[in-house]
Amino acid sequence: MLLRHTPTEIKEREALTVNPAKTCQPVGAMYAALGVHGCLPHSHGSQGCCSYHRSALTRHYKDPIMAGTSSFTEGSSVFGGQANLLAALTNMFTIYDPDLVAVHTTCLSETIGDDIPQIVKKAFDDKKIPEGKKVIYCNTPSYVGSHITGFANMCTGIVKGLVEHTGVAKDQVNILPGWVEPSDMREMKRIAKDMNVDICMFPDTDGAVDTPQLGEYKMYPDGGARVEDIATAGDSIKTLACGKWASEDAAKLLDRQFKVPYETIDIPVGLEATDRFVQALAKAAGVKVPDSFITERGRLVDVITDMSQYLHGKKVAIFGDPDQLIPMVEFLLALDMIPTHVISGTPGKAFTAKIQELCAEKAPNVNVKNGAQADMYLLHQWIKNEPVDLLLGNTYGKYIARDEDIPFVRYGFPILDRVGHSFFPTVGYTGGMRLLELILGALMDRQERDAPEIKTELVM
Amino acid sequence: MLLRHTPTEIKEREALTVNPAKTCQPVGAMYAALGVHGCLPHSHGSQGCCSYHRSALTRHYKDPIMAGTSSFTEGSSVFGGQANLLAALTNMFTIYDPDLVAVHTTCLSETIGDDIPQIVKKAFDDKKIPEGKKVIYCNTPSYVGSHITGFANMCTGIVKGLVEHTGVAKDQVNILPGWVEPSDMREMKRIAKDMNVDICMFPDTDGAVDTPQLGEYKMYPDGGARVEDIATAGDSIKTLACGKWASEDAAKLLDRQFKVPYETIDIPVGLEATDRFVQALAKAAGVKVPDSFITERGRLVDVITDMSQYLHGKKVAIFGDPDQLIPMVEFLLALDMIPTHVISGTPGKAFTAKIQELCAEKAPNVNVKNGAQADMYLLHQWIKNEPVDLLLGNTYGKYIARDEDIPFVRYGFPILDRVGHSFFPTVGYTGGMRLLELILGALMDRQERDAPEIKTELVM
Amino acid sequence: MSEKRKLPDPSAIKEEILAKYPPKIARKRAKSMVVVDKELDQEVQSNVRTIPGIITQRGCCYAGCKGVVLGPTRDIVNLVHGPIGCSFYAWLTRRNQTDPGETGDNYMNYCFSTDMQDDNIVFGGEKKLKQAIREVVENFKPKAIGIFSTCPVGLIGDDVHTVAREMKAEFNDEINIFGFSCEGYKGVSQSAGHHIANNQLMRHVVGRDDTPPEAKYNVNLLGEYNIGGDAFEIDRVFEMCGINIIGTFSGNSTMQQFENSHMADLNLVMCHRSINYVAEMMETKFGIPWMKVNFIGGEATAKSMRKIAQYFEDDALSAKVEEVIAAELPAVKAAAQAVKPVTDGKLAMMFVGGSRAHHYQELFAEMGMTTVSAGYEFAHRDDYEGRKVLPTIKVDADSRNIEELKVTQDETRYNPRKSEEQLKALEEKGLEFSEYKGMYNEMADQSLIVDDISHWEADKLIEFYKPDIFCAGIKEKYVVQKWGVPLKQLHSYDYGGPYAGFEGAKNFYADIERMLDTSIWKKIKAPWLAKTDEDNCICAEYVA
Amino acid sequence: MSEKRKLPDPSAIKEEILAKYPPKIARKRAKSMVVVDKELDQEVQSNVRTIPGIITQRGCCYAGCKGVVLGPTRDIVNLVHGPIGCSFYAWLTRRNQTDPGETGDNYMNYCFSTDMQDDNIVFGGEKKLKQAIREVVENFKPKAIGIFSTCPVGLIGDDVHTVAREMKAEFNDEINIFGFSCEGYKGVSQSAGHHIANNQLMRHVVGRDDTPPEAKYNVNLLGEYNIGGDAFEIDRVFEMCGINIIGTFSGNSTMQQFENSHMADLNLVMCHRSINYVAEMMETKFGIPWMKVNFIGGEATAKSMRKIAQYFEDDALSAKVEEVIAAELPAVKAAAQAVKPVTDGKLAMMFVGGSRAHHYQELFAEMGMTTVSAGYEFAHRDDYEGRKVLPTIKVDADSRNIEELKVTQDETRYNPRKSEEQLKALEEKGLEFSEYKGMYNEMADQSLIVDDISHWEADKLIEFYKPDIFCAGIKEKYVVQKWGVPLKQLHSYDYGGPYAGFEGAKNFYADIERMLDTSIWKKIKAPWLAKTDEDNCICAEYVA
Repeated sequence: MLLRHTPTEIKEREALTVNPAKTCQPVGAMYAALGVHGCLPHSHGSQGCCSYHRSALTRHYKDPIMAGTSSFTEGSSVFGGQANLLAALTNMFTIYDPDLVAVHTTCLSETIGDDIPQIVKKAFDDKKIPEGKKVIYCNTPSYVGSHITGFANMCTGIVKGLVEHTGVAKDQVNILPGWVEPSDMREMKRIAKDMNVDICMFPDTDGAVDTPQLGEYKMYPDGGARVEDIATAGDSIKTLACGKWASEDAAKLLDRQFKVPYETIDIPVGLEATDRFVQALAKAAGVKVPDSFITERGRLVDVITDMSQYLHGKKVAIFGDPDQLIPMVEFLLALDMIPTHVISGTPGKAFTAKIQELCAEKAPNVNVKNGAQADMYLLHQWIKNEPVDLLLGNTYGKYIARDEDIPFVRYGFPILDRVGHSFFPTVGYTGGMRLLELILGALMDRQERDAPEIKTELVM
Repeated sequence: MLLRHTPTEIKEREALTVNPAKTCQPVGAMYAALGVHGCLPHSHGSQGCCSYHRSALTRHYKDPIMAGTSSFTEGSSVFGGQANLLAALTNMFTIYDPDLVAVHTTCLSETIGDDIPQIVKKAFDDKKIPEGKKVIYCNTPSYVGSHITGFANMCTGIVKGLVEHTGVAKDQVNILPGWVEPSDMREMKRIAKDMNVDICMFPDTDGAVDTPQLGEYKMYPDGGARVEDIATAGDSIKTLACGKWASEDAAKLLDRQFKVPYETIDIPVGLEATDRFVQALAKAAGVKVPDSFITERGRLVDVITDMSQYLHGKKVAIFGDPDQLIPMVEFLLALDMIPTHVISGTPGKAFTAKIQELCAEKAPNVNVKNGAQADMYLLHQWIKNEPVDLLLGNTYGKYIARDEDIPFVRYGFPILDRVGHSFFPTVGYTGGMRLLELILGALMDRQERDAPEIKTELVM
Repeated sequence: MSEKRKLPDPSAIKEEILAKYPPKIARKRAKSMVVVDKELDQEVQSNVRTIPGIITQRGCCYAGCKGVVLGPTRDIVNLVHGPIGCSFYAWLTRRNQTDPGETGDNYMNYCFSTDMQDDNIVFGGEKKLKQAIREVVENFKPKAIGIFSTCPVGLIGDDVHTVAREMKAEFNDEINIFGFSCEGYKGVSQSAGHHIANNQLMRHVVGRDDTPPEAKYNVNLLGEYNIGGDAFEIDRVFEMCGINIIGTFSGNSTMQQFENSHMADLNLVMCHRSINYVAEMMETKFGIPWMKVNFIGGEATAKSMRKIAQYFEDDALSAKVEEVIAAELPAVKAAAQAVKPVTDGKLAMMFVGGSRAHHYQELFAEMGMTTVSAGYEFAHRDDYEGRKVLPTIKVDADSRNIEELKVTQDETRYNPRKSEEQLKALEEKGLEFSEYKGMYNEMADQSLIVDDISHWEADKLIEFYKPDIFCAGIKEKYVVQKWGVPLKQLHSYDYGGPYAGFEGAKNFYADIERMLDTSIWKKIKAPWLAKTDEDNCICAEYVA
Repeated sequence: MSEKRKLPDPSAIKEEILAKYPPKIARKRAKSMVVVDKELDQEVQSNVRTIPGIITQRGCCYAGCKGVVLGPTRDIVNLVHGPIGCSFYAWLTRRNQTDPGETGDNYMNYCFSTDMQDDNIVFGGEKKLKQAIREVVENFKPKAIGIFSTCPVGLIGDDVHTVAREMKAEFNDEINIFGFSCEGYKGVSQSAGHHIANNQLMRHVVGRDDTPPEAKYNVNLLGEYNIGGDAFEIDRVFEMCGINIIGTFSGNSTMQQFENSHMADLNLVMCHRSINYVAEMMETKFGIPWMKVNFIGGEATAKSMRKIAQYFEDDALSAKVEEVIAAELPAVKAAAQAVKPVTDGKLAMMFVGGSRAHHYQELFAEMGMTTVSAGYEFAHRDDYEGRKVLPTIKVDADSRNIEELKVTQDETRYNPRKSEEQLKALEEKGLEFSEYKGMYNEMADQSLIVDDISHWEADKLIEFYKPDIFCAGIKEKYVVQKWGVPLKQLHSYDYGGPYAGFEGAKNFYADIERMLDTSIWKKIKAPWLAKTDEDNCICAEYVA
């Protein structure tokens, strides 16, 4: 066994986390910053943080992930990181010539108490920032929340730093996509386009972390939300914030600061969340949903009606991030699958309540936990106590899947051992079909693997 | 073993076919006819043919497949099927009200020698065909060629029956997509659209055999090439015939009859075939290839560069239809995989020559055979003699895959035990990424299955 | 909703359906669509030609012949003489399960064909057929080879029987080689093929092995095809009761079982349509009585087992059977009760095959479901009205040329298992021999029987009945489901099963409950279109 | 192309690179970029701070400490005291393979953390750390627990060493619990962490078990991390030669091996940078001499094995070693020859770690490839220039506060394995003790050494050299490949390996040949853009 020390018996823990179902804030801030065109993320802390976050994102996307670091030494941690950040800003603009730098903090600079706004102001005052270049920032203390919190904080940082108030209303809808794949953001834009709705989407990592192989490296890829577009977000009709955890804060700020009303909706994963997304977008923009969406939707429904027998009643264990898990659990229920164990390391009371509400009718006994000690060690123990037919989660899930011999579908962050997630969306009706294909593939492969020769079926 | 009577030793056969890698003509004619909007295919022969073809297509698409039959009795086979066909036409137009009926023959009516043009003419003369309705037809003797031949013949039948010569040149390119999935036809249309090229594509089963679930059955779905559009094919600039086997005949007829020049190209499966498709389309329409295609292509190339280590040198056995196999083999070679055994039941000398030419440099020892006795029994024996790392083919391949424990990717017709093929294209650059995801998934799942715990990798 | 819905009168919809047809066709179809009124003891027109152009469920003679007895038999090579398609489409597409063990012969996963080409059509295919048979022997050395004729074979005059004889001789009678003249155009449906297959079975197989069985009670099971493992479950029940099944025609079957089957003392007929001939012929030739049985449904299974015990007139056996029923039936009834909250009062329609459309009504009834309309795909009048009508059935042109094999008492081996008196005595005790009462008599008044239903008719009836579930085959499945009505395939069981016997009944209950209780049916309509819950999907009101 | 290309003079490109920098930085970086001219016996500035904002390969002190000796040791629970990320990112991301057998302890697939929250930062985290340790014991009962400090720990004043002592006492000294003050900000790279780890290893582990080894020849392997199974292959070679490895620091390692490692008679150092301290301290404390070895490359492996045999001064052993080499080396050389048609004359660049950038040059040379430019990520001057410069290295502020553990002769257990005279004699025979000559001396003149290379520098050098292959880590991989230049990861081996020893060399040849021979590199440019073959991709001319 790979996880041979995981016992069936569950002991209460209050201090120890084993095999976390989350990581810390800065990587989220870095990912969000990569969703702005011409932006160089910067990690204000020790070198290790930046190296770790770049490595994690690089392995997940198999694509270049660039970022600077303040390279703290013991000295800086004693005297403060101002000198490092000032030097870093100068050097980055001189050597790497980004349009803007997006600074996020780390547990180190947070513990020291570096005042980023003041330091950045000084950098401008001291003319260390070239004409027309920008610096945005956010605080991402690693000891608060999770990687999702960091993403949310950088979204807020983007609003703070880039959105302007022109007063001229713009007939467009802001979409904060939440922490989703570039493929998902591309699909959301496709949906808006097919609905003839002008949108302002940020962050947008489409074309930023899934760049083409052209024989030539571009440090600032063609993708990413344009600074000038983001600037207009204050003039939009409305903001759709996809995912309470990742997007709501930025939406609230747009509301407070620029009077752009917002609606928090689920990331459009699965049938019903996509229905709500499409309708919310139509409502916000005052358009009718085009008939082509009835067809798209109908195709997804058709696959479900056709294949329901392979899904119905199957028990599922799933772990990941709240904004993904909520619509995914809703989708599983629409497939008559049974969410059995649900884990997220990301804190937030609303989560368990929401999952329980969704499962109340069809899976009242669902095990759900998030936040402190809601880790994959507990998930594994739950599975040992109540086995499941399918495991959904990031690459780390494969250790459990192998030990317990459970069909496994990779979903979430990070996916370190397969390709596809950055190219094919899991959002929208089409994304729902992809999820179905993956889930059905896993379950049907298993049925065939376990079938005795007598029961081998040609047609399924 | 499921195929326990298949010996390693290969004995020459000249009369016996075991586990065919083809079926007979009519099903192809039926599939092609379904690619015309408002068309009801009709099988002129015994009931069984129609029932079998409808069942096969239904299982492959998990969607309604409608067609009529002349329901031959012994009497009709003695006295000829004219009465049956006349009655059938009357009844179909009366009861099912199609815009047109597409008649294809069977070995029975062919052996009898029923003269379809004459019978159809009589039907019109006798006013059995309602005003404005059409009847098209083709001969599809089951004892000639294969299901692909039948598809090709109905394509020709469509040209014969529906294309008109208006003399008014039309700034459009005909695309004969060949026997591909509705998803593939949809993708080809998407490509043309993004290239700003007007096309006339037929047959087009997009929206015809992958219909949405709307709670209401439409006997004639929204999809399919429109009769009035097909009519204009004679006015087009050029015809791109995808697949020598499936599309060239119809293209030649368009040339002969309407002076529309044609170019026969491969179905755009994989990198290079898609390059040629895109360029041919651009050339035909006199447009530049938009930059977005450089990005699309670059994404595919990027996945290949990233994942090449899992593909390089892997031996592949593949069976199916010539038009698919040729570009697929070329794609496998571009991935540095080694086509090792290639089988198609469809005859045609050009095939083996083409495969050998493609493999000359990188896989000179490729086993390739098509036509008589080129069946899955031989393929299986070849595999027993020279094992492979991957098997690509239709659902019947899973019996070999299980017996020989070979990773298996479903590709071709029919796929009776999985979904996805009708929703996600395998053509174009995006289709190439899907193929890669499927192939990599199969190979990497196997690596993980076979890896001892010590060699289990988190990152791949 | 526990009380049954009163059946609506379908007369009006019947008229509406017929109105669409040309008059001649309307008149013909009217005779095949019967609004049941048992007072009238109605006739159900069946086994007549399908009208050209009508979209039918039916297949051909070849399909029936290949499918019925030898297709599901694992140790014979079934070589199809014809173009490739006929063999290709019959390749693993019926779910006859078989258990050859680790080493037993099993050709059922293979597809054999002469793949006729145009020159064979022009110059004849016998030479190629012979060579193909030689190659079969060279590659596989099977015990037996069956040759199936497809449409062109008869027309070009290939004589498969002569070829079979010659090849049998060429291999010194060591391989049992015989042919079937089952060209697709023969008869009006698969049924003709069943008949042809059964004739050849009697001619070439049954009776070749006189080895006396060791068991005390020996029977054959006729017309059971082991779809989804039905026969395995039935075997389980028989074994528990201590009754030996020599041969199952045809499921999990071998040539040897057939060759020895005439040593049984009783023939049990499941699918009357496809195989009653064999029962008849075995009685005439060997003196084996036959009874109709039904293992679809818990009660039905119990009833059938009791009848069998009764036949053998052995209290110990009857006691054993009661013991088994007592052990098995309660769980089945409990299972039926368990699904009723979902199934009770729901409506079913079924149009399939030659017996399932009848048998499964009982299974649905056990769940509290009502069959509002049903019909066979390839049955004859006796399957609807009962064998009593056999004498009155007029043989039309299409049936006339299907050989009626005349068998006579076997000089040496004829041995009536029961004397006339014994049989009469048993009949007085309620047993029925050589009898089948048909579907009609078990259908509720005002229910609608439709033989050889067409797409147009099915469509209209769905609109009219708004059934909760529709049973048919693969060609109908997605059409019906597009209406938002779940379709249960009764040929393939949708790749589930077994549904026979005690375990099977429980499986069926569970599958039907699952289908009726599937959430997606309520989510079909896009919410921005949905006005009221009620029109979310046309079936919503029933699946709620 | 069999003759080597003459190395181009990189002086101009060096200037061009520096020109982009602000003057102060240019001056500093200039000292770390050395155009090799061995006549001058140049100094390579290294182990100095990375300039803030420069995009570096380097990680932090914690990464070095966790990664180097205890991370790859399977039977200790490595508990990270800090926010979740530090532990999460170090979870299974280094490919240290380990073989615990069916039942042995193995915590390497687990990730343990105190997941510090803001209140721990405000009020201190010692209480939570203690509780976490209790929960580790309650859940896992490990032999040992290591506590790793992350950035905030030092700042808020949590004393992990005191906590370790107290908890060790709480569990009656039955569990070896100790801590590491390896906060991320310490030092200038992972190197500081290695040093801290090594100190604690000497303090808390080495020497706890005096069990005398049973084997005749006992050594330790230092600085071998069993990436991709390297250590397994080395073990194979040692076993064949009859030499026993007591402890490998650290690959496939256990606490028990370390505790007993002071009983070895010779220490072999693979990665000089990460672990030479341990070799030094073990010599001082226990009298064990150490030699630098290299198992990367067939010849290198043979050479190292010979040196070891020589050290033990036993002809039988030397004979055995020669026998093994004779059995293994020819196949390696044949493999090298086999790939030369593809590899010969090709150019390589490598920037990685603290020893691989040196060792792998030899492996490439065996394939006829030239290393035009190389550098370390976290090395010190002695790794470039050789230990002879140790006395002259000025300790700067960043290194000064990394503890220099002073060890002295162990009263009871100090025992010089060789007398001064013996060592001198062996040195005369060509052995070198406590010596490492560094990378510099093996690089060709006019090749370019770059320490702590930055993204900007790498980019420009690729443009200049157009290398056929580039070796670095995951952060560089896809950047370099976007240039059409294949990148070989020398940290993770791209999930391949082993590359050490005889088998490893063959694997490496094959992998490099595969990478250089991959077709896709020639198909990068869209054909409608491609003008000439030559610009199909910038590397085409070399991979042809």
